[in-house]
Amino acid sequence: MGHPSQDQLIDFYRTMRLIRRFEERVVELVNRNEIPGVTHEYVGEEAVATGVCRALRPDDVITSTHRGHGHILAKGGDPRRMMAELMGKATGYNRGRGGSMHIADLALGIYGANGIVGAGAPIACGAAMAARLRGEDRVAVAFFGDGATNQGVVHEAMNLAAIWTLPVVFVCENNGYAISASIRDMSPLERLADRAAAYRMPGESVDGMDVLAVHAAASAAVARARAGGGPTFLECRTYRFVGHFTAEKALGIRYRSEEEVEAWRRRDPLVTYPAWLREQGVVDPARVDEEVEALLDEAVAFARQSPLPAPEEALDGMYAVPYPGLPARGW
Amino acid sequence: MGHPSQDQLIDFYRTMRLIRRFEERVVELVNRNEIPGVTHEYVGEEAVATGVCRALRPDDVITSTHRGHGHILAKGGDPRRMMAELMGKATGYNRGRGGSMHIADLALGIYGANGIVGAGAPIACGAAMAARLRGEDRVAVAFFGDGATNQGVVHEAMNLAAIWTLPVVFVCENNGYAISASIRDMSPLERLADRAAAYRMPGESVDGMDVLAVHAAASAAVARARAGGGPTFLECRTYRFVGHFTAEKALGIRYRSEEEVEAWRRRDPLVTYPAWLREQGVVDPARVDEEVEALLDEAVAFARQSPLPAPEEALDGMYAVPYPGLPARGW
Amino acid sequence: MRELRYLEAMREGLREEMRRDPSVLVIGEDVRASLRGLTKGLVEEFGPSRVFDTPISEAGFTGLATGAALAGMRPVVEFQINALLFVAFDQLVDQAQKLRYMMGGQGRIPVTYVVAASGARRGLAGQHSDHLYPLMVHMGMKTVMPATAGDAKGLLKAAIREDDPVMVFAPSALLAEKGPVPDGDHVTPLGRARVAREGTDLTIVALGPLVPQALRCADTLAAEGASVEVVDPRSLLPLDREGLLASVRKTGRVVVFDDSNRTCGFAAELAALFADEAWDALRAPVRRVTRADVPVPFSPPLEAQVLPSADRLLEACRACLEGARA
Amino acid sequence: MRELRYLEAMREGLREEMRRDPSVLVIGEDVRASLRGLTKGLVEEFGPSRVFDTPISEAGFTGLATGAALAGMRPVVEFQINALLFVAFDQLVDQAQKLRYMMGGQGRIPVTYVVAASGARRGLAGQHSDHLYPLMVHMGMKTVMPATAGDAKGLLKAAIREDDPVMVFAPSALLAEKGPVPDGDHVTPLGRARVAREGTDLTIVALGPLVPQALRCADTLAAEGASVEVVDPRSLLPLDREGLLASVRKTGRVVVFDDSNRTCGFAAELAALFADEAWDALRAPVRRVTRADVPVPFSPPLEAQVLPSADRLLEACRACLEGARA
Ligand SMILES: Cc1ncc(C[n+]2csc(CCOP(=O)(O)OP(=O)(O)O)c2C)c(N)n1
Ligand SMILES: Cc1ncc(C[n+]2csc(CCOP(=O)(O)OP(=O)(O)O)c2C)c(N)n1
Ligand SMILES: [Mg+2]
Ligand SMILES: [Mg+2]
Repeated sequence: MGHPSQDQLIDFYRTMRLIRRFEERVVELVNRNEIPGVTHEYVGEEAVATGVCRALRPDDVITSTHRGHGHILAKGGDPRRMMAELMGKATGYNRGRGGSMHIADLALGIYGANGIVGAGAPIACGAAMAARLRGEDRVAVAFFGDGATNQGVVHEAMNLAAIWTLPVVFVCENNGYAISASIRDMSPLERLADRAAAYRMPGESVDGMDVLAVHAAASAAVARARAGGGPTFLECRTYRFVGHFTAEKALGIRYRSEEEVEAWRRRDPLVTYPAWLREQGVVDPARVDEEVEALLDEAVAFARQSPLPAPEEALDGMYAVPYPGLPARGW
Repeated sequence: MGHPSQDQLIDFYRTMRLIRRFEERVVELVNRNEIPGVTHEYVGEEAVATGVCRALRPDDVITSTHRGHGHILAKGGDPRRMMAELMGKATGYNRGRGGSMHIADLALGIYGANGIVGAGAPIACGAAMAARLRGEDRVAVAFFGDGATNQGVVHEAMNLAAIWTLPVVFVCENNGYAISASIRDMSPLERLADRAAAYRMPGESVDGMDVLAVHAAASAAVARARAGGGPTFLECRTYRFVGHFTAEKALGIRYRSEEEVEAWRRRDPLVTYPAWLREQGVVDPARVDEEVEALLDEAVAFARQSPLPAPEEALDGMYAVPYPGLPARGW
Repeated sequence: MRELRYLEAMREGLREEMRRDPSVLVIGEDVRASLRGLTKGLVEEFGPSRVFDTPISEAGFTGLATGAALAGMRPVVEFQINALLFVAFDQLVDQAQKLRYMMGGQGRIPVTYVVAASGARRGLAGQHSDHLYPLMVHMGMKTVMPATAGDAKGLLKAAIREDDPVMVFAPSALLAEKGPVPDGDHVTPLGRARVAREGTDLTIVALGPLVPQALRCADTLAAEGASVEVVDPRSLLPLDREGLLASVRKTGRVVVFDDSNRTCGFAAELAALFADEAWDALRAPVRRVTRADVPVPFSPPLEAQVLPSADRLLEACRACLEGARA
Repeated sequence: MRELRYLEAMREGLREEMRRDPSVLVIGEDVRASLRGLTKGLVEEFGPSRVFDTPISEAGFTGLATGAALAGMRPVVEFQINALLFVAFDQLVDQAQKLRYMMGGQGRIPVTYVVAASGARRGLAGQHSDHLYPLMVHMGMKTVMPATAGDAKGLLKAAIREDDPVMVFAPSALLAEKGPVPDGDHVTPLGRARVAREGTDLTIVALGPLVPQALRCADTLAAEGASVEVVDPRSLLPLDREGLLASVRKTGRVVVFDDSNRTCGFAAELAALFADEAWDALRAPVRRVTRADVPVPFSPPLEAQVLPSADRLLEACRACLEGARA
């Protein structure tokens, strides 16, 4: 892919800023009870989704996680329909059926956030296999966390991708914790990318706070996959600046030191990257910020104005081919 | 453990011979319909169970597989009660409820054969954890095949054993195939023991046709586990001389070349080892063979003479604490 | 009509669908060598890019089939035994079955799962004899269990063409049974029960491997002067509620003869259906003859005690016909 | 009597059992920090060799608990949500639950599983709102679902002392509810239903999170002149068949108000039980009010439509009391 162009460099910032501000607005809306349920914010990890998804084509596929907003925005998801989904509106991506943990847009190759840790990995393999069998050169990316590396199905998926040299990139977002559990305690490995050797696939570990590093590593892995070179395991070392989910504060559980959080916050890509852009004289981030706010204002307005789905529709959409009496109602 | 004593060397042979002849009789009895259901014979792999279980103490624990007769005999299982179980008799280890795939003797630390590939691995970890918590220095061995290395729960078990430095030895019996599937096609690894590195545990690969090599490697792994040094992955390269199960012939499926089978048969431990013993002038194998036949004659006679369980008992034994109407009967 | 064995008919149906639609793939353990016989000859005819032997990674290849289906393929996944559904359970009921609804109706997931040797067969014991269709229907997965060679072909073809996940249970006990199979493109639509024998005094609803026994029981009762109707639902979800209710409303008496565990089993659902919607017509309590709620034991006399038996069915039917308690 | 919140009462019961028996361990995700609150303070009191945070390896640590139990420990395994049962399904129903029977009655497997935030809670959507007790009882696993603070403590303590695997469902909807909890060693035996309210005209069998709604419904109907009995089975397996049958035989009318999916759900089992064994006493069809068979949707109006509702219960009860069809 070579070096990112000026436009790409700006686009990286726009995307990261969009994710950050989207999440900050989500937190407000959750606290105002405009968004029900549970949301897992991506704050701090923006460089990962951005660097990876910007290495993809629109027709490439991703499978996401419970912490999916960043992946979906970076893959081109529409903030309006995302916000509407989070508010449970009929205009949302999932017509209100899914909420934060299930947002999907098959047309954009977004095969869904997923509420089950690790579950997206084999699904990504299947999308990659289909592409191969149909003679298309599409690639699939499976996003998952450090905690997910201990879920059996993720291993099974990596082995399947390896033996069939499927065009998959396994992106491990190592933010150091699975809720309260430190990966230091949950894996004997210093470097999670070393898991790759068990499947004879390349295992890289990059600084997940550096969008350029992530983009370069992801571009190489995607190119290899597209060229028929098979899967890669890409560990991105990152951190979440916030709780596991919005409600965590209320629980008052503690598992990270202030110092640790502070140390990582000093590497905030939303501070370091725009500073670098300014140095390079590439762009005045302020202008981008305005665009982003406008986009998000519109998204929130759109979501608020949208209607809730009609209760009578609650049983629609389960089956592509419905039958009388199916799905069974509860009375 | 140092070098095996004369008695041990003889005992190795007796055990391997017992397994081989036990299995040969099982095949006859299956073909005569005296044994119902499905049995998976251990013919060709005797050196593995023998070398490993002879490195264990009576109070150590093993979890076995669908191909369990060899493990159970080597761990001290009573051929009479095994044969009775295989015939579905009331005097069998499981009172006729289990059959070949479920034989267990908790008193001997045999936590059961298992019909589900890989399922025994975490159970072995639990036994090891209990020993540790109770301040006992017992060790647990999880037997599983090459095919099982692709089952997610086996990875989860290895990781648990690694992070908690549990006294477990993961013995992978690599006989090259999972039914018809060659491990060459099902894993990208040349050496399955390389999976161990993903859990930062030692991974050894030994000649599974050489009982002395297996015993030496197993003894080292067991000693390390007992001393608090944590788990080991021990690959034993072996081969099954027969079909996946007794009925395979009837299916007429083919997946191995005659040459390959012949090449391995030439390394038959029941030929090479007694020859070596003779050279060393340790023992006249013929005498051992007679003892073994006598033991098996008695086992078969015992099983044949034993009564079938009474149908009325069919619902007993499911719960340690029964309740009226539980388990529900079918009418 | 020509006669085929159940398994042959099913294999013919699979081959026809693979010829008809290049997006149909076969994925599973030992499907090239064809341990179970369902896929025999397929790799020879269609090649290795249509027939995939998998590692022992059921959750993995089940999820892979879901992803491939979302991306336009039509996988047929073979499971060698029911227990494999346990290992792949999340990917089956929590992913493949739920995704479309959770995505708000986006996409299609046309995956067919076949348990190619389902239920008990002499001596397979506790982990190789389960019959798990109640778990699948409880989670909303379309599920069929053909009882004849004709339906084995017809329902498998319908399942493969269905644009949703469908689980097909092929009972071991029936695989070698011969039966008439129509020539040509024989497709049996989902959601229609089959009246295996007509009668007026009592309805036996019999599932899969139990249908032959139910028919023999009906003969015995006929000799005793009772006219017994035997209905084979064959499509468990969607279920032909109207067809089943019509039979029970006609006879006023019903015994459900089911091969799943008793508690919250398929017989429970049918009994609940009849006790509500056929209430006015019922003239006797709704009886269930099912498995006992224990793993299937190995030893033949124990196994016979635990599995649903023709004798118990006969007892239940007689009691029901007397309108008395057994 | 002192009042405690449901979750507090449960935590107290767990702490008492850990003090009483050093072989009781806690295993699960985030149990030291106690995401769910059930295990709060335990690692501080009992130390790290009694309370184990696990990796995200549900099948693995479920199997580990089985092995530890066979070797003499008494693990309490916490699952954060129902969906984790899917991931660990083989180790739960095909291993822990089956092993003792398959081994011919050898050994004991005293493991308690607690789903510490079970069922739906506003907006948790399709994979975090399931209520899977029908799957567990179908596979023969002992299962309880306390509906009150007192039973939350009493049934958890009984489950921990039981020498078999027991699954405990603690409904999210009830965790903050206050209720009386007897002092001292309060143990509620398995297999006994609780009559939450006495009545003579109609029985509502209400499950777990639905009990409070059922009681309100009974009030409403009382105002309309009907005397409604509300029974909370609380122990689903073993089930207090006699207790439930006694109520239904007394009232002759029954509505089952269940929080699981409809098809082959728990309500189906109860309806089948009544339609057979309370047949002579029944004066109206057995009605079920349950979840619809779809994943729980996210959006509040959709969610409300899919979950069992008090309005539907009221309708069903009125129809039942008229003896007419709804
Ligand atoms: C299979 C499974 N186990 C447990 C959970 C509960 N849970 C949700 S998120 C989470 C932590 C995931 O950690 P990680 O994979 O590192 O992702 P992160 O939250 O750090 O982005 C857990 C345990 C779940 N949803 N699915
Ligand atoms: C989880 C699971 N998947 C599939 C099967 C069916 N099956 C039984 S044995 C076997 C092959 C096992 O191969 P391996 O682990 O190498 O052991 P081996 O038979 O070679 O000793 C398979 C696929 C099963 N019993 N359990
Ligand atoms: Mg993490
Ligand atoms: Mg093998």
